Amino acid sequence: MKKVEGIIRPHLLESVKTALQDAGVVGMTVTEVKGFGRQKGQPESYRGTEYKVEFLPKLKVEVVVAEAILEDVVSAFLAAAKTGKFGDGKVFVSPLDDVIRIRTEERGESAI
Amino acid sequence: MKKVEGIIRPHLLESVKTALQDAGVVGMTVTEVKGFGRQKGQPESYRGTEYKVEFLPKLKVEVVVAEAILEDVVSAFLAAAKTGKFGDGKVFVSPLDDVIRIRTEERGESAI
Amino acid sequence: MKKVEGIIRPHLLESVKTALQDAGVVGMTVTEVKGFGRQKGQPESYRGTEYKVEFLPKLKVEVVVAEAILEDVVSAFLAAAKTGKFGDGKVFVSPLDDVIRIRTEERGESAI
Amino acid sequence: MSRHIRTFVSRILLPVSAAAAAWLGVPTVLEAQDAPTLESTAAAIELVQRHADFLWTLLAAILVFLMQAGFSLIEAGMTRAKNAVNICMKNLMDLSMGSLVFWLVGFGIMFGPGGGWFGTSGFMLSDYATDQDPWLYVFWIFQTVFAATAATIVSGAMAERTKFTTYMMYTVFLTGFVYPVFGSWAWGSLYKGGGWLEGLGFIDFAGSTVVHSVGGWAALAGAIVIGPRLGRFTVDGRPRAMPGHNLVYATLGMFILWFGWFGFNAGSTTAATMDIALIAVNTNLSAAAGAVAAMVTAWTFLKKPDATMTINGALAGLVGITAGCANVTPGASVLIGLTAGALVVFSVLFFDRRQIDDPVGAISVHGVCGAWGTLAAGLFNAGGVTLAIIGVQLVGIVVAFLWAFTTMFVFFKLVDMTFGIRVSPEEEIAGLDAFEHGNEAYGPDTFSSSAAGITA
Amino acid sequence: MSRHIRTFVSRILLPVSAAAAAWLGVPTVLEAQDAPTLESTAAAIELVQRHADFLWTLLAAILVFLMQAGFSLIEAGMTRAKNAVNICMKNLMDLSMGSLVFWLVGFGIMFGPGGGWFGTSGFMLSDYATDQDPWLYVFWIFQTVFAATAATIVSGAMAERTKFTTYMMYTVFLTGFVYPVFGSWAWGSLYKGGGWLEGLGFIDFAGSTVVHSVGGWAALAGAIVIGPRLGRFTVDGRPRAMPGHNLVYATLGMFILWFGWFGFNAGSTTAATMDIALIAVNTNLSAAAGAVAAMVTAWTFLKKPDATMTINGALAGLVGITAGCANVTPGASVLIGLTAGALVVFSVLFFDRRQIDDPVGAISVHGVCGAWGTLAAGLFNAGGVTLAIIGVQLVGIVVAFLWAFTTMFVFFKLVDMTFGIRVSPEEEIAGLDAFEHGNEAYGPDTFSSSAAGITA
Amino acid sequence: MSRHIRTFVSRILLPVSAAAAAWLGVPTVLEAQDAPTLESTAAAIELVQRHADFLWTLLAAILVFLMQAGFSLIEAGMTRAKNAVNICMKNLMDLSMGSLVFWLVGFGIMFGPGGGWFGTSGFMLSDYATDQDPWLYVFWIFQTVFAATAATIVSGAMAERTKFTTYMMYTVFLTGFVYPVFGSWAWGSLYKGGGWLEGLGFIDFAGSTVVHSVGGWAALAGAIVIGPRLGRFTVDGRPRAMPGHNLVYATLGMFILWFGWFGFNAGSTTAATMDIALIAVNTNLSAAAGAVAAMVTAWTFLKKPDATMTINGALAGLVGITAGCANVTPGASVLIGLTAGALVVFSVLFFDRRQIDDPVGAISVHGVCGAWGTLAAGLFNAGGVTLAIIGVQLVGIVVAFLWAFTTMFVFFKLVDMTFGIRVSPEEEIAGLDAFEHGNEAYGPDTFSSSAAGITA
Ligand SMILES: Nc1ncnc2c1ncn2[C@@H]1O[C@H](COP(=O)(O)OP(=O)(O)O)[C@@H](O)[C@H]1O
Ligand SMILES: Nc1ncnc2c1ncn2[C@@H]1O[C@H](COP(=O)(O)OP(=O)(O)O)[C@@H](O)[C@H]1O
Ligand SMILES: Nc1ncnc2c1ncn2[C@@H]1O[C@H](COP(=O)(O)OP(=O)(O)O)[C@@H](O)[C@H]1O
Repeated sequence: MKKVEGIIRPHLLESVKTALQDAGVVGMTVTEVKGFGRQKGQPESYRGTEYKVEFLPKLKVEVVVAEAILEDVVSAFLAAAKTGKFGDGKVFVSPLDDVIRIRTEERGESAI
Repeated sequence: MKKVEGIIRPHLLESVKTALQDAGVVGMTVTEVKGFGRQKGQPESYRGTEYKVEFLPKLKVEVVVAEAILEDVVSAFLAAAKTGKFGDGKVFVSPLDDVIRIRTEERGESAI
Repeated sequence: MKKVEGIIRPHLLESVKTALQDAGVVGMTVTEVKGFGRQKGQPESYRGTEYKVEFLPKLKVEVVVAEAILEDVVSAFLAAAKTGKFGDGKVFVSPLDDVIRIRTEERGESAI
Repeated sequence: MSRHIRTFVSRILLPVSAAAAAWLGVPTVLEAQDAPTLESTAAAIELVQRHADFLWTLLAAILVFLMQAGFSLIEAGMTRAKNAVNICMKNLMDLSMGSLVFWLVGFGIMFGPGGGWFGTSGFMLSDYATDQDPWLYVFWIFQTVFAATAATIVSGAMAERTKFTTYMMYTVFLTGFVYPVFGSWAWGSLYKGGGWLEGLGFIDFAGSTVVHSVGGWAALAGAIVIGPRLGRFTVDGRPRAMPGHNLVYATLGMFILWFGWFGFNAGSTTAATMDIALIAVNTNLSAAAGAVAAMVTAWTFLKKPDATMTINGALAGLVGITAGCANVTPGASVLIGLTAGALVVFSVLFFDRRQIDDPVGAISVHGVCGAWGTLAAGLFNAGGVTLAIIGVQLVGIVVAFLWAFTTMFVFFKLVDMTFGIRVSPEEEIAGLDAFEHGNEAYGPDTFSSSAAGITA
Repeated sequence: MSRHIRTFVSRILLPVSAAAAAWLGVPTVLEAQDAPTLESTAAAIELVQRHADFLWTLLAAILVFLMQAGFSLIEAGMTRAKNAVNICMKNLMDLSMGSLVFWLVGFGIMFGPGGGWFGTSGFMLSDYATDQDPWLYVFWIFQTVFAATAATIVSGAMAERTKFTTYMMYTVFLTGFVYPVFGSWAWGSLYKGGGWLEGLGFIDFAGSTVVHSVGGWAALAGAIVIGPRLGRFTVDGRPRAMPGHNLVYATLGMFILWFGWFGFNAGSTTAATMDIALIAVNTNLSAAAGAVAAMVTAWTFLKKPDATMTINGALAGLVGITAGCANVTPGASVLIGLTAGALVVFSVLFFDRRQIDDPVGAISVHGVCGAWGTLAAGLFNAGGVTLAIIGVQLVGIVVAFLWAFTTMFVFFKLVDMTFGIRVSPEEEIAGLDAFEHGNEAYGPDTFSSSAAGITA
Repeated sequence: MSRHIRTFVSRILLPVSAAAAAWLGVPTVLEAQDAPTLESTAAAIELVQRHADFLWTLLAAILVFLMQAGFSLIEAGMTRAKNAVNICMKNLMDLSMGSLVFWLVGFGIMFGPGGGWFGTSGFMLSDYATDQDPWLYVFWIFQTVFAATAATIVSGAMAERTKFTTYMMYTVFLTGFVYPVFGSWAWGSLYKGGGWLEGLGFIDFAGSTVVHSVGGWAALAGAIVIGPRLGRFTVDGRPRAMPGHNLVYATLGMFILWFGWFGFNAGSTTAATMDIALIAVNTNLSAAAGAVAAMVTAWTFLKKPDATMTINGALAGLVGITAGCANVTPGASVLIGLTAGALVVFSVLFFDRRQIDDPVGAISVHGVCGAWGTLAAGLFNAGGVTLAIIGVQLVGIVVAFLWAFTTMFVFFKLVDMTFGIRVSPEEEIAGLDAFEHGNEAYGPDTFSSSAAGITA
């Protein structure tokens, strides 16, 4: 089992969700985050003082998946979240020891 | 050391917190997240257009624990967050290399 | 590659950001979280009912880094986020299998 | 409108008010054709004064009207976000349903002639057909916004757990029966009715009892019958804080209520006289004193100058001076306000301790301070105070409690046993907005931008 | 001001109004020096009535003024947070630019004498120099806030996607030309103009057509030309919900509009007469009925009592009674309101189905219900209804549509082809606040505290 | 109230105002019993005019009253969420404490007879006992809301860092001493006082200097003494943006202020005369011009049409026309507003550069534009301008600065050295709401639903 975290542009959530479902994902957890990176924000100004918003709104989509579909999930992110411009985001894959479904107390893959 | 992440129903935070404390946890970090899964939201309608809210409010409770109490912590989640209905959430257990307490610069288990 | 998560005091984000950049970090993801721990909140009262806010506002700063600069990054957190008072927060280091940059589909260290 | 229409309007619908064309420069309040006589001049003067009376009474009604917005804001602000739409809808319906019901039956019961217990005619503004006196219209609108105010008081006390349908039944019952019946006892003679209470010389100039206590005691009945919000009290009965979601709304609501209250009190002269000056001064001083007293009381006994208590204090001062605003001195108004401000804080704590859950403090502000204000109108009577006066005031206070609390308690119990009065725990936890209205007060912006996360 | 200044003011600038010093106790409306005669007394009475007329007209204008705040709140509340600043700025500019443009040209076109098609003099309040009649001033301010109201209707319908510069061109064009020209046809004779439509006996007391339909049809033209918001409709054309970000704002906005509407309708007498009573009663009953009817309709056909539909219903009732508020009975007002409330719900669904994206329902509330109200003013005419009356009303309704829709459609098309009317998709997704104004409505509090995350 | 009570009220407390019963249909302004004579008729006319004067003055006061809500919203909106409760409480206390203090001492100092420097009697409305003239009451309430306005200006400039206790000392000092003393110099003769400044013929009809500059210069003193907010300027002194947390509040606040300003300016006639028309027109045109000018200036020099600057511009236009609203032409008003709108933008940038931190721009809007408006009242004087007039205006401007800035600077310094004026850095970072009031403006909804995360 792996945990896949994708940092994406907020307005692409809908298409990412669909792509992930097509890749066999049934559940996911989404968090509103602020991203800092190469992409630079629209320079804003408040009462004459200019400032750059360096922390831009992003969404973090977390999915726990079985090894089997890992690659499909990664490709789903690439397919649905890519615009080719700075700020598309990243996908992080990390190891996971165990998963438990609270409702049924199932453990492991069957709990995903 | 392990990191345990529990996705729970927001209104159960209080009981989960107590259960975790009983299991020996002293610190935790909570994030407001939106969950997508088997549980389906209350169908809403705005000016005549129906829609289902697919992303439901959940809380992610992160706890870093020593192997020793891992199982107690997992059971604490199961005991306090379970209603038996769709949407109770999941518990994820993942490996952790190191922990540092910023205030004291302690590292490892003693920093938890 | 490692994932470093630092839980810090919200108002120190600016200095932590700078310290991380000096350590060679180009990107990071920040989440508003609520922290529970040794630090106790200012007791509040609403219409005569006292209560302690136990979940205090914190920021979680996530950085994925190459092993090479791991230690510098950890020290950056310690240097910039430390006040010495309860509530300074923690740094968690965890393993990471892979990173993909969505925009370019690069994988591994080059994608960080 | 064209000149054509205007005169047309006057001719067809309204008693000749040639003045309507004053700005056209033609003489108007006097019949132009023939030379003015002393009599015609005298009549013209009365007419102009009458116009001023209409102006003031209507403007006062408009000010009171806005109090609905004030109540919506204060109630929404002192409760949780997940129920904000429901609160707003309840206030809107108090006004809308209330206006229709008061037009259909309420006004007739309150101000129609009747057997002394309540009026039995004058429904649907029918008196206009017989009298042709437009005064009925301006008086009706002034009284209608008062009725809506009484109704809306309950909304806050029963917030965050009451079924929307049940709430609307309540609104109809209060504005159509409970409020007008009591009103006929105290104010009936303001139009064609006449009640036993005013007959005794009961002093309640603008409604500390008639409007506020009646609403407050109805709120008490409701809060008791429906019980506290989930989690409001610990198992062992200690109150738990349940902070409102927007104190800026609450503050704005309070300012709007204070603003409208000038119309509420000074407008109750329903005449453009010099009396309005003293009334406005008293209203302002009492409100100011109430806010300061509540803040100091909270600071002293609850450690901090709590904003919600201070806001309640300003309203307590306003409710407190409502009965006596025209017959006490400014100095007395300050004392009345100070007392009300302190009183409201202890009252809120008292009901908390009795585990009666009133999210906005409506029972304390309107019920308790309404009673205090009615008593104070006697105690500080500038004309001097006698045991008789105090006695009558007490009778009014007690009767208001018995009438409003009992009828509403029975009503709520019956509704509870039949339709059910409270939403399901599941709904209460998720919030009434989603279940009752299918709305959310605050759109999940990220999740709605380009309608992501939503499937039609 | 010191006595010195006041009399100075009166002497220099204004027709002697000695009454200005009334409160000093000296006789004022009558020349003190010589004994009163019947004639001087009569004149004095007229003067006092005239003062009352000024008072009422100005106060009504002030009430209408606040409707700008109501529109801002309702529009901001029913759209998304990322465009809230832009909505507010558009409303502020409707008022500010509108006031200046209406002063420069609009008023002259609408109320100046002219060849029957529109006025051609009286720009920049120039008539005061000739007439020395301050009535011009009070009439001007009353008409100015009406013009601003017409302009602001469009802002909601084109929300979340219109270029700010383009919007301002529109505002100038509507308040400077489209609105005043039609206004001159229906209301010109209220001052020095005179139009063919009022000549036919067209009944539109306070502007269901002149103000609301004109604004509503302009909104329709705009919504069609600019097209729907990104993601508002699925590829196969089904509407997708795009919830507003704050329904408490929307509710407050609705209450403020209702409040201001009393000035809008009753103030249209522009005279302190008894007529204002009936008008206010009708206004309130129709609004109340509209809210109830819309809620019931939504409940029946859309399963839940949707708050935004109910809010639209109250406004629909207000727009519906605006034309006939002075020539129908209270009972008729209830019917007019009920119909408007039901109508607005179906109208909103209709435009949704036609894929015309109107985030706040402005087209349905102001355009459709404005037409209904104008027809109803004939149908329920207390003076009796004839085919002739209905015919004239229909003429007015149709002409308003043809004039406002056509001129604005052409205008928007031209602007679109030249400057472009719509922001870039990138900007629309990020929100207009950041791109058009460099602001955010809701400061990222964490990220701004001690200015973290910000580099000067 | 019952007829009984009304006449009772009149008899006991107020000069006979039989008109109070006008609506009962009985003749009232004339003594009914005997036939009208020319004299009685004349007296009756004066009485009706007097009623109109009371009406207008009270309604204007009520409009000005609501400005407190406007200030609360604009200040809360342009600062950060963590201090919103504190801002609201400060505004509420300016009004509440201010009303009490102005009743106790302020009014007497400003309008009581005295040695020419300030009044020394007439405290606690004591003059009523002697004169029995209710005019005192209506005049008092009008002046009280003015005093509260002056006080509240400072609240925004010192926002987000001032101790609540200290702030209340300031409020008492300003409304009880600084404001009334200067007021007595310029406006004393409006009642029983009389000042040297008005003696020179100083023109400040509604208070550009008396109210706004005095408040603005007090704000400047406060902002200097307390210093900038943490993080507002970089170590090398460059300003850093600290965006307000809700620009919708700020916009609503601006509209409410504009609304109230009609009462502020036109109400300053304190009489129902035709003068109010021109004053309202000038007020509206100047505000509109101010908004447009500020927007254009920001667009030109700061790249984008910044909403907060535009809002400041509207207020700048209002402050600018306050002094001359009754003695300049509409055309001049537009010029005054345009200038004020441009001026305020540069002024805000200027104080930023001097590292004087004024979160809402109060110093620029009220201080700077108040001075400009006072000068403009002379420059554009419709009665013609002379060096003498300009001279007097300049004297007033300078004296206002010297008096208000000096007294307040000393006061703030003393308080700082004794009690301390600023909260701890820890508190400033966490927000004043939690530390000063134990409240949060926006309840942590998730964490409060079913009171989770909270232990009683
Ligand atoms: N090293 C990193 N650790 C954590 N998050 C990162 C890292 N680098 C980038 N991100 C996240 O990815 C987002 C996009 O990165 P950015 O450099 O702006 O564009 P791109 O990924 O296209 O190069 C950032 O906003 C941030 O949220
Ligand atoms: N594969 C997954 N990866 C990440 N989060 C998940 C996953 N599956 C479920 N979740 C989280 O768990 C929550 C509950 O899951 P759901 O399927 O709705 O009910 P249940 O867990 O009772 O089957 C979801 O809202 C989501 O936040
Ligand atoms: N075991 C833990 N797991 C996850 N987060 C923790 C843990 N312990 C502490 N934290 C986070 O670190 C923050 C600071 O911890 P706290 O105990 O309050 O002070 P300190 O770290 O200085 O001892 C907490 O608010 C919480 O967010």
